[in-house]
Amino acid sequence: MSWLSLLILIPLATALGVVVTPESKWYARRWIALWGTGIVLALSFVMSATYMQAVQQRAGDASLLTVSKMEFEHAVPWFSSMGIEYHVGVDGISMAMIVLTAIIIFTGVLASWDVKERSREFFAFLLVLVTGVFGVFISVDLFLFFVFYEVAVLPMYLLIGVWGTGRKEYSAMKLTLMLMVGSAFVLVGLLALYHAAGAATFDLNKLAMVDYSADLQSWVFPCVFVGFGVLGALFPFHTWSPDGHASAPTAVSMLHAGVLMKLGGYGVLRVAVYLMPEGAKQWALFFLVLTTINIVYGAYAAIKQTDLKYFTAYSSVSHCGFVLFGLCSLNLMGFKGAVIQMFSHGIMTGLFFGLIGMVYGRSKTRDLTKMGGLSRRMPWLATSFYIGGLASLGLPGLSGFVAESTVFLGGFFGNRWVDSSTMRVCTLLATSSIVVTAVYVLRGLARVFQGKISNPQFNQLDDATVAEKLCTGILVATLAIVGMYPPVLIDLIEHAIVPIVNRF
Amino acid sequence: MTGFIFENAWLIPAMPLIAILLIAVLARGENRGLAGMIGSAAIGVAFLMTCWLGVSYLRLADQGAAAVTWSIEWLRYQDHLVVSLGTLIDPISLLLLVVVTSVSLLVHVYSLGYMAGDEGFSRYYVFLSLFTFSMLGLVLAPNLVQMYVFWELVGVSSFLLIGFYYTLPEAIAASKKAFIVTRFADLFFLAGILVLGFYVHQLVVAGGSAASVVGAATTQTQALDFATINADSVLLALKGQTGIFGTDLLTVAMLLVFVGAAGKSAMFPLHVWLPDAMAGPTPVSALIHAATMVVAGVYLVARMFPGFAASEDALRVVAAVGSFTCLFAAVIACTQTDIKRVLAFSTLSQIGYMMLALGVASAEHPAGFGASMFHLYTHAFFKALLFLGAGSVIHAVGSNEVTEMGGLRKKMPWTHATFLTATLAIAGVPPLAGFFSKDEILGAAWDGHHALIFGVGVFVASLTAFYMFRLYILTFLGGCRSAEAERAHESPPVMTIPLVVLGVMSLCGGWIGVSHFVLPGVELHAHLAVMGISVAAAAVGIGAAFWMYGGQTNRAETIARSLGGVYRLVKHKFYIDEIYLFLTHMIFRFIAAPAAWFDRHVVDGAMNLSAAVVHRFAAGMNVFQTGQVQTYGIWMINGTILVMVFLWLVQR
Amino acid sequence: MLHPPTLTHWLALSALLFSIGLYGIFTRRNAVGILLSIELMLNSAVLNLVIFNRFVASGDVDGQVMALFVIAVAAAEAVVALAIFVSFYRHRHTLDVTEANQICHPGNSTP
Amino acid sequence: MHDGAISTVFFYLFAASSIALALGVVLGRRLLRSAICLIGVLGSSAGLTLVLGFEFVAGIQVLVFIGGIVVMLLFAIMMTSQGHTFEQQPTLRRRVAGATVAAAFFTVTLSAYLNADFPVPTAEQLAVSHEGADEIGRKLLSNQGDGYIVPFEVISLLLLSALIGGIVIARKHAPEDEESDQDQGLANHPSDVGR
Repeated sequence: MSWLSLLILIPLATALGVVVTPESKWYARRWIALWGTGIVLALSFVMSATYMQAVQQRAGDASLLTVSKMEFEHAVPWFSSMGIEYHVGVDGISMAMIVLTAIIIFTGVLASWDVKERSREFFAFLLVLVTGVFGVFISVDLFLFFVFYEVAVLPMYLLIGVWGTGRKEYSAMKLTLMLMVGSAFVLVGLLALYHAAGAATFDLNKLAMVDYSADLQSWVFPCVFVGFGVLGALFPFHTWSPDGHASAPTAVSMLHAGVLMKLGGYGVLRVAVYLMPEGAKQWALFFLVLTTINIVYGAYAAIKQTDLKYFTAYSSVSHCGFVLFGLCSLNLMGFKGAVIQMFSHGIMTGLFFGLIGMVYGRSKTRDLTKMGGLSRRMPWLATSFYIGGLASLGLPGLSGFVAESTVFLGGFFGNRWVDSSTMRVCTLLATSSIVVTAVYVLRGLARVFQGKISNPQFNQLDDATVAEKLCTGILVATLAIVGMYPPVLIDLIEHAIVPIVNRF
Repeated sequence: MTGFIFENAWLIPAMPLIAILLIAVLARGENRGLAGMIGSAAIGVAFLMTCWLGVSYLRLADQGAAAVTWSIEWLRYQDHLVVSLGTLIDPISLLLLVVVTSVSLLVHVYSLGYMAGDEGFSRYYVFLSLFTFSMLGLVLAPNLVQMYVFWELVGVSSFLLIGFYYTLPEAIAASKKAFIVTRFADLFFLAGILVLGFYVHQLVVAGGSAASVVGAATTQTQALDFATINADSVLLALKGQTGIFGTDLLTVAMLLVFVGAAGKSAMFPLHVWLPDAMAGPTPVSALIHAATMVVAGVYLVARMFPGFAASEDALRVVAAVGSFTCLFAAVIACTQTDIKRVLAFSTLSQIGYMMLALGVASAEHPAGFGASMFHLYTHAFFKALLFLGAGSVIHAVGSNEVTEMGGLRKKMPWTHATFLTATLAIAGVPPLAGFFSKDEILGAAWDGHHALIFGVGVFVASLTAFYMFRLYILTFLGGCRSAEAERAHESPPVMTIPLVVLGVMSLCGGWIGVSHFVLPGVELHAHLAVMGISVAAAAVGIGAAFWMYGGQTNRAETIARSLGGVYRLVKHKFYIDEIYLFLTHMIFRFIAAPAAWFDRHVVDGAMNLSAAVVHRFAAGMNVFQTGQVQTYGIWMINGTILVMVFLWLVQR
Repeated sequence: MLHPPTLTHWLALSALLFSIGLYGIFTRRNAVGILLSIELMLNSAVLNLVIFNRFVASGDVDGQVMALFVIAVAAAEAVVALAIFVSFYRHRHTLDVTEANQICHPGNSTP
Repeated sequence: MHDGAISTVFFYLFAASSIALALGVVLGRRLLRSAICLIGVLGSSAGLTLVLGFEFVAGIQVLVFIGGIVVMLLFAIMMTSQGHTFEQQPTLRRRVAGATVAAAFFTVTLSAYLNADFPVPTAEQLAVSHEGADEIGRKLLSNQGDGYIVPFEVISLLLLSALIGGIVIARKHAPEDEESDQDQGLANHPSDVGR
């Protein structure tokens, strides 16, 4: 029994606990969910610390230069005839993602504190969803990885379709279908790799030992990249994201934009880039251009949005572009920046969607043109919103800057396989998005929080409750800690990135 | 450079940071009065420590020494690109430290009176402390990235303070404008960092292996440290590489950095945000938009001066932009009637002066460099004084328009006296502070044989004297032009004491040889001829002001009317705001709106189209789904039979 | 003279009965008619079992036991089918299976 | 009944009658008549079983199949037919398809039989007497390796659950509707209530 299995067992057990809570004690459910996710959060911190110790102990081990060393490994045969195992383990990248997920789900539960409608199913699905996400991050076996990936995608349909707002059925269907199509691409890629490696194992590190032919990589790489890219909001497959996020209930938006979209970047790094360096070299330019479009175009599209959630969703499209952009740089800083951006954007967008939910719960509107002057009534929420906004426009001292500057340097430094002037033009274009981001973030925030109170009803609104303060406080603190002292994150991920870079 | 205060120089910026935390914890609700005390006390401690640091530095045998006295690893990009947070102590950082802590202290104290009773009192002090922290961090930065980090942070604290009165539409608009315009400039700064980071990193890595370019490159050499970038060998190597548009790489990098500097220092054409920034509280304008933050651009250019000097083209651009802005802003200042706007344009003009001074310096004749720093230092005091004095007046009159003031000389004696001191100082009347620094700048231009720049400098000196005295006359002399002005009375001591302190500094600040401090060992000589010219220019300006506005005549209006269109053009600040507004609208209309439309209709449309195609196909397939179990049964049995027959055939 | 029936004769007879039942299943429109055809097929299955018991494993009784089970299952199936028909008829006033092609009939609130 | 000639005659007799009656079952358009035909088929089948020498099974066939199941089907027919016992003619396409399937099935099965290599019983094997009933009873209740006690119990459970299931399905749904249901009889369905 590995520690890691606890990460999927605890949410599952919590889901079970939520399900068996009698209807008369509905308020107990949120406490159960909070305790369960709180334990997971604590566990994730303990494991990160343990991981750091382990990394320091084996510093300088030359055999680990091109293979990701997993910690807390644990393998049990599953379908042994096909070489499929329940094989779990983590390296620094997945550790960072696990911490991110734990933070987001904990705060997500806090943000759903007042969900009363079918709260049994809501919390249960939420916890099942997060089980899938944890499962993806701890899987070493790619088949297991894929299974958990699907587990993570499916509850989303119900969560949006049932508890959502607006065109929820349409959005839920669109999101699920697009992600399913994406995962079909991924599956094709995985099976191709499995087959090429002799159809004996799905183990990531064993697959990594195989020398795939350039021809194979040249078609499998784009398959996997696009497949995961759909989840990572790769242009032009990002359109599920605005609709999906706009319709989803608060905690689901948080989890989805905060964590699930990161599965895309994570998958690209873990499967596409790690296993197929040759394919990456061939396709880097193409995807670099696509992600540049992502970044710039998402930012411009965000300017014109009037719905607060659409606004944030487009900003997510733009910011998730940085993740994929960094991955296309194919160098240490690019990868590092991408992983930091995954973490940073996860926290940031979790904060955004959490806050939007809280503001919407009070003002009953998400239309920017109908809001105004809310900071007088809700200073806490306004302050948190401003900090989130400043993080998203890359203000130093908050985590966004650490990520974006690393990605920019990575892009500018380029690599040997892509024409350097193209890389630089793309990088500068991507860099220019920080101005556009400033424009839309400041406009949006000014509309909502500054000026005179636009609607007399707003005079009755209250500031955040204790649960909401805790929720936003944790997220803001995380943004600030990573932003002010980046080594906490960089030390965690760097050792895991070096082997991937060394494969190039 | 050892000693407690050197190794713990980080304590200076840490003070305001501690103040922020204390204010956030202690000064809430009814206790918000505490915020001012905490903030002022913290910055007071920082000021004392700066004095200690300064005294320790002056005691050093090695004058002009520069050293990073403390640093911690902050952001590790990759080898040779590790960013540390540290404190770089050298003459210019020390000079800026003194300026920032002293002006900030005075503004903190002044605000105790000015902001008293405002409901956002503790918020105000949090922002102010945040600004001071960021500015101190910027000043002490030993590498480009730390510079950029705090550069952005001062930008955001400026944004927060401009938008302090968040219910006023013009304050909101001004704060956004300030942030976005400077952000736009910072983009170029960032690009400059990327360029320098890449190429210097290349040199450092090559130097580590072949010991060719960077002689002493070790594993500790970081590409983005100023020490590395400013090394002669690196600059030479950069100058040797070609950049874009037929220039060398060094020039490209330096120009990119300069755009960033120009944005923060509000050089033409990125100056548009500064006049609007006056929507913030007046002490903020004094601290941020006059004395400290806006000179950050000058400081950046000074920090990277070896690079600018090595690439002569970049320096020429600095000089050109500086002198143009200096002239341009002075002209506009002559026509404005909002007291803070006049001061804002005067700030623009004076910063242009500093840039101009940097532009005329060179590696061989660094006099302009010293003069620029000198002017930065004196300007900080008299401009802060002017703003605080203006604040005092606005506080009393309740309006920004000089047309509603007048005759305040008797009613506000302390304010009047200190304001007059500052006006004389900025006009360059000996022996006040402005005279010495301005004279050094003109002297440097003269020595460098930059005749045109010298001419512009003299003309602007005259214009400065003119518009400042115009302002002074309209505000303090003559009769009261409004009821509020009649009722005006002197501000409380907590506001006038800082004015007096600053007045003393404006009076005596020029007697300190800042240039010698900044450029030890460089021989600087005074030019009597230049001094004469500058004093004459000031006298002409003052005379003109009294001639036009002194009596009860309306000569000013007559002249304005006779100038007609030209006057209107200047009065409307050459319509540059309108041009920007137009461009912004164009971007919104022709990029943002089409992008949003494209996304909704083309990209999403394509997705919906593919869904519709599948749906159509499914509807076609639906014909087979009759819902009749019998039909299914027929197909099933038929299929089974066919499979059996097939298997049978295969087996045979 | 009639040829004495061999195993093949017997099996052909049962297969023919089964095929006739199959035809009935596909062509009857009344649900009870379909049930009749199913009984026919079950009957042919019973026959098959006893035939094999007789001709292939004549020492054992397993074929007969199976035949008994089939009969029991047929009885159970008839009971349930009958109940469904009654219920269906009560809702729709017909037993025509071509009408029964939707799970949720419009205008029929789900109980 | 092992006498060769007699059993041959009976075989052909029962075979002919069962085929003819089976055709009657599927082709007749009157349900009641079909049901009567089915009784005939089942009876013939019982006869055939008797020809094979399995008296016990034959008896059960008559008792359960004819006496139980078909009678129940007759009830069903009575309960659901409101005079128009004529069933509509299936479409030609359906008939052709059904006939094709049936014919194909028959062909495939028969060819499989013809190609199969069944062990041909020897004369003395065929002559083994089958004192069926007691042997069957022992086998059904034996828990030895070749016993059928478990399936036997399962079948009994199945019958019980079919019984209960039948009651549940056929009973009227909402308990509070019972009174009005009784008034309107079978022709009532829940949405009618309260009109």
